[in-house]
Amino acid sequence: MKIKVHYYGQLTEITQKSEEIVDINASTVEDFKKELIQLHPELKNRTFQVAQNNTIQGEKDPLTALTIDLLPPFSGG
Amino acid sequence: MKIKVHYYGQLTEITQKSEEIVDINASTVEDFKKELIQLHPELKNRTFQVAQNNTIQGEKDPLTALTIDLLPPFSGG
Amino acid sequence: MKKKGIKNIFTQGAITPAFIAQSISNHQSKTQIGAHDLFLGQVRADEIDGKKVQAIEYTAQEDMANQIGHEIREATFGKFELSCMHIHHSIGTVKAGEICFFVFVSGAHREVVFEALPYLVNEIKTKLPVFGKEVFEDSSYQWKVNQ
Amino acid sequence: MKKKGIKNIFTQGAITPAFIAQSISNHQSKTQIGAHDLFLGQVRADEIDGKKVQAIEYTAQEDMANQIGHEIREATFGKFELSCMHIHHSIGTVKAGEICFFVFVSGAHREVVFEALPYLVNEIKTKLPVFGKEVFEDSSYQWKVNQ
Repeated sequence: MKIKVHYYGQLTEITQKSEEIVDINASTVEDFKKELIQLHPELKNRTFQVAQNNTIQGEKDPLTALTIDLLPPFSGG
Repeated sequence: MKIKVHYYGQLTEITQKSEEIVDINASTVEDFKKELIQLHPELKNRTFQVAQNNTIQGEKDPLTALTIDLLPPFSGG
Repeated sequence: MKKKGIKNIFTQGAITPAFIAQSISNHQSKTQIGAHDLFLGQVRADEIDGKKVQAIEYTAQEDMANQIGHEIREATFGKFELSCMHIHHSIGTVKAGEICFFVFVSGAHREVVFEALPYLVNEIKTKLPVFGKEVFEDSSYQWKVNQ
Repeated sequence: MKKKGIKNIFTQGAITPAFIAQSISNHQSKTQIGAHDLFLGQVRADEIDGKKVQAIEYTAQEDMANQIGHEIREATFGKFELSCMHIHHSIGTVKAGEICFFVFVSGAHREVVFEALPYLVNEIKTKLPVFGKEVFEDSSYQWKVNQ
Protein backbone atom coordinates (compact mmCIF):
# COMPACT_ATOMS: atom_id res chain seq x y z
CA MET A 1 0.00 0.00 0.00
CA LYS A 2 1.38 3.40 -0.96
CA ILE A 3 1.16 6.00 1.76
CA LYS A 4 2.50 9.50 2.11
CA VAL A 5 4.75 10.14 5.08
CA HIS A 6 5.30 13.68 6.38
CA TYR A 7 8.42 14.37 8.44
CA TYR A 8 8.63 17.21 10.96
CA GLY A 9 11.29 19.11 12.86
CA GLN A 10 14.60 17.33 13.22
CA LEU A 11 13.25 14.30 11.31
CA THR A 12 13.29 16.34 8.08
CA GLU A 13 17.06 16.56 8.48
CA ILE A 14 17.60 12.98 9.53
CA THR A 15 15.69 11.68 6.52
CA GLN A 16 16.60 14.68 4.36
CA LYS A 17 12.97 14.86 3.28
CA SER A 18 9.86 16.73 4.40
CA GLU A 19 7.62 14.14 2.78
CA GLU A 20 7.78 11.04 0.61
CA ILE A 21 5.59 8.26 -0.77
CA VAL A 22 6.49 4.85 0.63
CA ASP A 23 5.20 1.38 -0.19
CA ILE A 24 4.26 -0.32 3.05
CA ASN A 25 2.81 -3.73 3.92
CA ALA A 26 2.21 -2.94 7.61
CA SER A 27 -1.29 -2.92 9.02
CA THR A 28 -0.31 -1.63 12.49
CA VAL A 29 1.70 1.35 13.64
CA GLU A 30 4.31 -0.92 15.18
CA ASP A 31 4.94 -2.72 11.92
CA PHE A 32 4.89 0.55 9.99
CA LYS A 33 7.68 1.87 12.19
CA LYS A 34 9.73 -1.29 11.58
CA GLU A 35 9.35 -1.02 7.82
CA LEU A 36 10.15 2.69 7.86
CA ILE A 37 13.33 2.08 9.87
CA GLN A 38 14.39 -0.46 7.22
CA LEU A 39 13.98 2.28 4.63
CA HIS A 40 15.65 4.90 6.87
CA PRO A 41 18.08 3.15 9.25
CA GLU A 42 19.06 6.61 10.55
CA LEU A 43 15.64 6.72 12.33
CA LYS A 44 16.51 3.71 14.44
CA ASN A 45 17.59 5.33 17.70
CA ARG A 46 15.44 8.39 17.32
CA THR A 47 12.41 9.22 19.44
CA PHE A 48 9.35 9.90 17.35
CA GLN A 49 5.59 9.47 17.38
CA VAL A 50 3.25 8.43 14.60
CA ALA A 51 0.05 10.37 13.91
CA GLN A 52 -2.78 9.77 11.47
CA ASN A 53 -5.87 11.97 11.06
CA ASN A 54 -4.24 14.49 13.39
CA THR A 55 -4.16 12.00 16.26
CA ILE A 56 -1.16 10.35 17.92
CA GLN A 57 -1.32 6.56 17.50
CA GLY A 58 -0.36 3.76 19.86
CA GLU A 59 1.89 0.88 18.75
CA LYS A 60 -1.01 -1.55 18.30
CA ASP A 61 -3.33 0.86 16.49
CA PRO A 62 -4.26 -0.09 12.92
CA LEU A 63 -2.77 1.89 10.09
CA THR A 64 -5.77 3.24 8.18
CA ALA A 65 -4.89 6.66 6.75
CA LEU A 66 -3.11 7.32 3.47
CA THR A 67 -1.14 10.12 5.06
CA ILE A 68 1.02 9.59 8.13
CA ASP A 69 2.87 12.18 10.22
CA LEU A 70 6.19 11.40 11.88
CA LEU A 71 6.69 13.72 14.82
CA PRO A 72 9.85 14.23 16.90
CA PRO A 73 9.55 15.39 20.56
CA PHE A 74 7.52 18.61 20.84
CA SER A 75 9.28 21.81 21.79
CA GLY A 76 6.73 24.59 21.46
CA GLY A 77 6.17 27.43 23.90
CA MET B 1 -0.92 66.21 73.16
CA LYS B 2 -2.22 67.53 69.85
CA ILE B 3 -2.00 65.07 66.98
CA LYS B 4 -3.28 65.09 63.45
CA VAL B 5 -5.58 62.22 62.48
CA HIS B 6 -6.09 61.29 58.82
CA TYR B 7 -9.21 59.35 57.89
CA TYR B 8 -9.41 57.15 54.81
CA GLY B 9 -12.07 55.47 52.69
CA GLN B 10 -15.40 54.99 54.38
CA LEU B 11 -14.08 56.57 57.60
CA THR B 12 -14.06 59.99 55.89
CA GLU B 13 -17.82 59.68 55.59
CA ILE B 14 -18.44 58.29 59.03
CA THR B 15 -16.50 61.12 60.66
CA GLN B 16 -17.33 63.58 57.86
CA LYS B 17 -13.68 64.60 57.85
CA SER B 18 -10.56 63.64 55.92
CA GLU B 19 -8.34 64.96 58.70
CA GLU B 20 -8.51 66.82 61.97
CA ILE B 21 -6.35 67.88 64.92
CA VAL B 22 -7.32 66.16 68.16
CA ASP B 23 -6.09 66.62 71.71
CA ILE B 24 -5.19 63.21 73.08
CA ASN B 25 -3.80 61.97 76.40
CA ALA B 26 -3.25 58.38 75.27
CA SER B 27 0.22 56.91 75.16
CA THR B 28 -0.79 53.60 73.53
CA VAL B 29 -2.77 52.79 70.41
CA GLU B 30 -5.43 51.08 72.46
CA ASP B 31 -6.05 54.17 74.60
CA PHE B 32 -5.90 56.40 71.54
CA LYS B 33 -8.72 54.39 69.96
CA LYS B 34 -10.81 54.71 73.13
CA GLU B 35 -10.36 58.48 73.23
CA LEU B 36 -11.10 58.81 69.53
CA ILE B 37 -14.31 56.80 69.91
CA GLN B 38 -15.38 59.19 72.68
CA LEU B 39 -14.90 62.05 70.20
CA HIS B 40 -16.55 60.10 67.37
CA PRO B 41 -19.04 57.60 68.84
CA GLU B 42 -19.98 56.65 65.25
CA LEU B 43 -16.58 54.86 65.01
CA LYS B 44 -17.54 52.46 67.78
CA ASN B 45 -18.65 49.40 65.84
CA ARG B 46 -16.44 50.04 62.86
CA THR B 47 -13.43 47.98 61.85
CA PHE B 48 -10.33 50.08 61.43
CA GLN B 49 -6.58 49.93 61.91
CA VAL B 50 -4.21 52.56 63.24
CA ALA B 51 -0.98 53.40 61.44
CA GLN B 52 1.88 55.72 62.31
CA ASN B 53 4.99 56.29 60.22
CA ASN B 54 3.37 54.24 57.45
CA THR B 55 3.21 51.16 59.65
CA ILE B 56 0.17 49.38 61.08
CA GLN B 57 0.27 49.42 64.89
CA GLY B 58 -0.77 46.82 67.42
CA GLU B 59 -3.03 47.68 70.37
CA LYS B 60 -0.16 47.84 72.86
CA ASP B 61 2.21 49.84 70.67
CA PRO B 62 3.18 53.27 72.00
CA LEU B 63 1.75 56.32 70.29
CA THR B 64 4.79 58.32 69.19
CA ALA B 65 3.98 60.08 65.91
CA LEU B 66 2.28 63.45 65.56
CA THR B 67 0.32 62.15 62.59
CA ILE B 68 -1.89 59.09 62.77
CA ASP B 69 -3.73 57.30 59.98
CA LEU B 70 -7.08 55.63 60.53
CA LEU B 71 -7.58 52.92 57.91
CA PRO B 72 -10.77 50.96 57.17
CA PRO B 73 -10.50 47.43 55.66
CA PHE B 74 -8.43 47.43 52.45
CA SER B 75 -10.16 46.84 49.14
CA GLY B 76 -7.56 47.41 46.45
CA GLY B 77 -6.98 45.27 43.40
CA MET C 1 8.73 61.40 52.73
CA LYS C 2 9.72 59.90 49.36
CA LYS C 3 12.49 57.42 49.97
CA LYS C 4 15.15 56.36 47.55
CA GLY C 5 14.28 53.32 45.47
CA ILE C 6 10.61 53.39 46.40
CA LYS C 7 8.53 53.39 43.23
CA ASN C 8 5.17 55.06 42.85
CA ILE C 9 2.73 52.28 42.05
CA PHE C 10 -0.21 54.62 41.40
CA THR C 11 -1.59 55.62 38.00
CA GLN C 12 -4.32 58.24 37.72
CA GLY C 13 -7.45 56.56 36.30
CA ALA C 14 -7.48 53.36 34.27
CA ILE C 15 -4.34 51.46 33.27
CA THR C 16 -4.44 51.38 29.47
CA PRO C 17 -3.62 48.44 27.17
CA ALA C 18 -1.03 50.76 25.55
CA PHE C 19 0.72 51.17 28.92
CA ILE C 20 0.78 47.38 29.34
CA ALA C 21 2.17 46.95 25.81
CA GLN C 22 4.92 49.46 26.57
CA SER C 23 5.77 47.58 29.76
CA ILE C 24 6.06 44.31 27.79
CA SER C 25 8.22 46.03 25.14
CA ASN C 26 10.61 47.27 27.81
CA HIS C 27 11.63 43.66 28.46
CA GLN C 28 12.75 42.78 24.95
CA SER C 29 16.35 43.67 25.71
CA LYS C 30 16.33 41.35 28.74
CA THR C 31 17.16 38.19 26.86
CA GLN C 32 17.69 36.04 29.93
CA ILE C 33 13.90 36.15 30.43
CA GLY C 34 11.92 33.19 29.05
CA ALA C 35 8.59 33.63 30.81
CA HIS C 36 6.34 36.56 31.72
CA ASP C 37 3.17 36.32 33.79
CA LEU C 38 0.80 39.28 33.95
CA PHE C 39 -2.21 39.73 36.19
CA LEU C 40 -4.79 42.35 35.29
CA GLY C 41 -7.66 43.35 37.54
CA GLN C 42 -10.66 44.67 35.62
CA VAL C 43 -13.61 46.52 37.15
CA ARG C 44 -16.70 44.29 37.05
CA ALA C 45 -20.17 45.70 36.43
CA ASP C 46 -21.55 43.70 39.35
CA GLU C 47 -25.28 43.97 39.92
CA ILE C 48 -26.19 44.59 43.55
CA ASP C 49 -29.87 44.91 44.53
CA GLY C 50 -30.77 45.56 40.91
CA LYS C 51 -28.20 48.33 40.44
CA LYS C 52 -25.10 47.98 38.26
CA VAL C 53 -21.59 49.12 39.23
CA GLN C 54 -20.48 51.63 36.60
CA ALA C 55 -17.09 52.57 38.12
CA ILE C 56 -14.83 52.20 41.13
CA GLU C 57 -13.28 55.25 42.75
CA TYR C 58 -9.98 54.38 44.38
CA THR C 59 -8.34 56.32 47.18
CA ALA C 60 -5.30 55.27 49.21
CA GLN C 61 -2.79 56.22 51.84
CA GLU C 62 -0.42 56.49 48.91
CA ASP C 63 2.79 57.05 50.80
CA MET C 64 2.20 54.02 53.00
CA ALA C 65 0.98 51.93 50.04
CA ASN C 66 4.16 52.70 48.12
CA GLN C 67 6.32 51.82 51.09
CA ILE C 68 4.49 48.55 51.77
CA GLY C 69 4.55 47.83 48.04
CA HIS C 70 8.32 48.25 48.18
CA GLU C 71 8.61 45.86 51.13
CA ILE C 72 6.42 43.25 49.38
CA ARG C 73 8.59 43.64 46.26
CA GLU C 74 11.80 43.02 48.18
CA ALA C 75 10.31 40.04 50.02
CA THR C 76 9.04 38.54 46.75
CA PHE C 77 12.45 38.94 45.10
CA GLY C 78 13.91 37.14 48.13
CA LYS C 79 11.47 34.27 47.86
CA PHE C 80 11.47 33.66 44.08
CA GLU C 81 14.16 33.82 41.41
CA LEU C 82 12.67 36.59 39.31
CA SER C 83 14.33 38.92 36.80
CA CYS C 84 11.70 41.68 36.93
CA MET C 85 8.65 42.72 38.89
CA HIS C 86 6.23 45.60 38.30
CA ILE C 87 3.22 46.70 40.32
CA HIS C 88 0.68 49.29 39.16
CA HIS C 89 -2.62 50.30 40.75
CA SER C 90 -5.15 52.90 39.72
CA ILE C 91 -6.08 55.87 41.85
CA GLY C 92 -9.23 57.87 41.10
CA THR C 93 -12.05 56.67 38.88
CA VAL C 94 -11.91 53.49 36.78
CA LYS C 95 -14.98 52.55 34.74
CA ALA C 96 -16.44 49.03 34.47
CA GLY C 97 -14.46 47.08 31.87
CA GLU C 98 -11.28 49.09 32.45
CA ILE C 99 -8.08 47.84 34.09
CA CYS C 100 -7.38 49.02 37.67
CA PHE C 101 -4.54 46.70 38.71
CA PHE C 102 -1.52 45.36 36.80
CA VAL C 103 1.10 43.05 38.29
CA PHE C 104 3.90 41.73 36.07
CA VAL C 105 6.63 39.20 36.91
CA SER C 106 9.35 37.75 34.67
CA GLY C 107 11.82 34.91 35.07
CA ALA C 108 13.87 32.39 33.14
CA HIS C 109 11.19 29.65 33.16
CA ARG C 110 7.44 29.41 33.63
CA GLU C 111 7.38 27.52 36.94
CA VAL C 112 8.79 30.43 38.94
CA VAL C 113 6.45 33.06 37.50
CA PHE C 114 3.40 30.85 38.06
CA GLU C 115 4.39 30.51 41.71
CA ALA C 116 5.39 34.12 42.28
CA LEU C 117 2.46 35.98 40.68
CA PRO C 118 -0.43 34.63 42.82
CA TYR C 119 1.69 35.18 45.95
CA LEU C 120 2.49 38.76 44.94
CA VAL C 121 -1.07 39.67 43.92
CA ASN C 122 -2.40 38.28 47.17
CA GLU C 123 0.13 40.18 49.27
CA ILE C 124 -0.77 43.44 47.54
CA LYS C 125 -4.52 42.96 47.88
CA THR C 126 -4.16 42.08 51.56
CA LYS C 127 -1.60 44.62 52.69
CA LEU C 128 -1.93 47.81 50.66
CA PRO C 129 -4.06 50.60 52.18
CA VAL C 130 -6.21 51.13 49.09
CA PHE C 131 -9.95 51.76 49.27
CA GLY C 132 -12.49 51.21 46.53
CA LYS C 133 -15.91 52.83 46.32
CA GLU C 134 -18.30 51.10 43.90
CA VAL C 135 -20.39 53.74 42.16
CA PHE C 136 -23.70 52.65 40.61
CA GLU C 137 -25.34 54.02 37.48
CA ASP C 138 -27.66 56.24 39.54
CA SER C 139 -24.62 57.73 41.36
CA SER C 140 -25.39 55.95 44.61
CA TYR C 141 -22.47 53.87 45.88
CA GLN C 142 -21.18 51.31 48.34
CA TRP C 143 -17.73 50.71 49.77
CA LYS C 144 -16.04 47.75 48.16
CA VAL C 145 -15.23 44.77 50.39
CA ASN C 146 -12.52 42.34 49.28
CA GLN C 147 -13.40 38.66 49.49
CA MET D 1 -9.36 20.07 6.58
CA LYS D 2 -10.35 23.27 8.44
CA LYS D 3 -13.15 22.44 10.82
CA LYS D 4 -15.83 24.75 12.07
CA GLY D 5 -14.98 26.48 15.34
CA ILE D 6 -11.32 25.51 15.25
CA LYS D 7 -9.20 28.63 15.59
CA ASN D 8 -5.82 29.13 14.02
CA ILE D 9 -3.40 29.62 16.90
CA PHE D 10 -0.42 30.45 14.69
CA THR D 11 1.01 33.90 14.05
CA GLN D 12 3.78 34.41 11.49
CA GLY D 13 6.91 35.60 13.36
CA ALA D 14 6.93 37.32 16.75
CA ILE D 15 3.77 38.15 18.69
CA THR D 16 3.91 41.92 19.16
CA PRO D 17 3.08 43.92 22.29
CA ALA D 18 0.54 45.81 20.11
CA PHE D 19 -1.24 42.54 19.34
CA ILE D 20 -1.37 41.73 23.07
CA ALA D 21 -2.71 45.23 23.83
CA GLN D 22 -5.45 44.76 21.23
CA SER D 23 -6.35 41.41 22.75
CA ILE D 24 -6.66 43.04 26.21
CA SER D 25 -8.77 45.88 24.74
CA ASN D 26 -11.18 43.40 23.20
CA HIS D 27 -12.26 42.40 26.70
CA GLN D 28 -13.33 45.82 27.92
CA SER D 29 -16.94 45.21 26.91
CA LYS D 30 -17.00 41.96 28.92
CA THR D 31 -17.85 43.53 32.24
CA GLN D 32 -18.44 40.25 34.07
CA ILE D 33 -14.66 39.73 33.96
CA GLY D 34 -12.72 40.77 37.06
CA ALA D 35 -9.38 39.01 36.48
CA HIS D 36 -7.12 38.37 33.51
CA ASP D 37 -3.98 36.23 33.60
CA LEU D 38 -1.55 36.34 30.67
CA PHE D 39 1.42 34.11 30.04
CA LEU D 40 4.05 35.24 27.55
CA GLY D 41 6.90 33.05 26.37
CA GLN D 42 9.96 35.05 25.29
CA VAL D 43 12.92 33.66 23.33
CA ARG D 44 15.97 33.50 25.61
CA ALA D 45 19.47 34.21 24.31
CA ASP D 46 20.77 31.06 26.04
CA GLU D 47 24.49 30.49 25.78
CA ILE D 48 25.37 26.91 24.79
CA ASP D 49 29.04 25.91 24.41
CA GLY D 50 29.98 29.57 24.14
CA LYS D 51 27.45 30.35 21.41
CA LYS D 52 24.39 32.53 21.92
CA VAL D 53 20.90 31.74 20.65
CA GLN D 54 19.85 34.60 18.40
CA ALA D 55 16.47 33.25 17.26
CA ILE D 56 14.16 30.25 17.31
CA GLU D 57 12.63 28.98 14.09
CA TYR D 58 9.29 27.30 14.75
CA THR D 59 7.64 24.74 12.52
CA ALA D 60 4.57 22.66 13.30
CA GLN D 61 2.05 20.17 12.07
CA GLU D 62 -0.29 23.16 12.06
CA ASP D 63 -3.52 21.38 11.26
CA MET D 64 -2.99 18.89 14.07
CA ALA D 65 -1.77 21.60 16.46
CA ASN D 66 -4.91 23.64 15.85
CA GLN D 67 -7.12 20.63 16.39
CA ILE D 68 -5.36 19.60 19.60
CA GLY D 69 -5.38 23.25 20.70
CA HIS D 70 -9.15 23.20 20.21
CA GLU D 71 -9.52 20.03 22.30
CA ILE D 72 -7.34 21.47 25.09
CA ARG D 73 -9.45 24.65 25.00
CA GLU D 74 -12.71 22.73 25.37
CA ALA D 75 -11.29 20.57 28.17
CA THR D 76 -9.99 23.65 30.00
CA PHE D 77 -13.38 25.39 29.73
CA GLY D 78 -14.91 22.21 31.19
CA LYS D 79 -12.50 22.17 34.10
CA PHE D 80 -12.44 25.85 35.10
CA GLU D 81 -15.10 28.57 35.16
CA LEU D 82 -13.55 30.91 32.64
CA SER D 83 -15.13 33.67 30.55
CA CYS D 84 -12.48 33.77 27.82
CA MET D 85 -9.42 31.88 26.64
CA HIS D 86 -6.96 32.72 23.86
CA ILE D 87 -3.95 30.78 22.61
CA HIS D 88 -1.36 32.15 20.18
CA HIS D 89 1.92 30.62 19.07
CA SER D 90 4.52 31.87 16.62
CA ILE D 91 5.46 30.03 13.47
CA GLY D 92 8.65 30.93 11.59
CA THR D 93 11.48 32.98 13.06
CA VAL D 94 11.32 34.76 16.43
CA LYS D 95 14.40 36.65 17.61
CA ALA D 96 15.81 36.53 21.15
CA GLY D 97 13.83 38.96 23.33
CA GLU D 98 10.68 38.64 21.24
CA ILE D 99 7.44 36.92 22.25
CA CYS D 100 6.70 33.49 20.71
CA PHE D 101 3.82 32.27 22.88
CA PHE D 102 0.81 34.08 24.35
CA VAL D 103 -1.87 32.42 26.48
CA PHE D 104 -4.65 34.51 27.96
CA VAL D 105 -7.44 33.47 30.37
CA SER D 106 -10.14 35.59 32.00
CA GLY D 107 -12.66 34.95 34.75
CA ALA D 108 -14.72 36.64 37.42
CA HIS D 109 -12.09 36.31 40.17
CA ARG D 110 -8.34 35.77 40.42
CA GLU D 111 -8.36 32.28 41.97
CA VAL D 112 -9.75 30.62 38.87
CA VAL D 113 -7.35 32.27 36.42
CA PHE D 114 -4.35 31.44 38.61
CA GLU D 115 -5.40 27.79 38.56
CA ALA D 116 -6.34 27.60 34.89
CA LEU D 117 -3.37 29.33 33.26
CA PRO D 118 -0.53 27.03 34.41
CA TYR D 119 -2.67 24.00 33.53
CA LEU D 120 -3.41 25.37 30.05
CA VAL D 121 0.18 26.43 29.31
CA ASN D 122 1.44 23.03 30.38
CA GLU D 123 -1.08 21.18 28.24
CA ILE D 124 -0.11 23.21 25.18
CA LYS D 125 3.63 22.78 25.68
CA THR D 126 3.21 19.03 26.19
CA LYS D 127 0.65 18.19 23.51
CA LEU D 128 1.07 20.52 20.55
CA PRO D 129 3.22 19.26 17.64
CA VAL D 130 5.41 22.36 17.46
CA PHE D 131 9.17 22.18 16.87
CA GLY D 132 11.74 24.83 17.72
CA LYS D 133 15.18 25.14 16.18
CA GLU D 134 17.57 27.34 18.17
CA VAL D 135 19.72 29.30 15.75
CA PHE D 136 23.04 30.68 17.02
CA GLU D 137 24.72 33.92 15.99
CA ASP D 138 27.07 32.04 13.63
CA SER D 139 24.02 30.43 11.91
CA SER D 140 24.72 27.01 13.36
CA TYR D 141 21.75 25.58 15.28
CA GLN D 142 20.38 22.90 17.55
CA TRP D 143 16.90 21.47 17.97
CA LYS D 144 15.20 22.81 21.06
CA VAL D 145 14.32 20.30 23.79
CA ASN D 146 11.58 21.20 26.27
CA GLN D 147 12.39 20.59 29.91
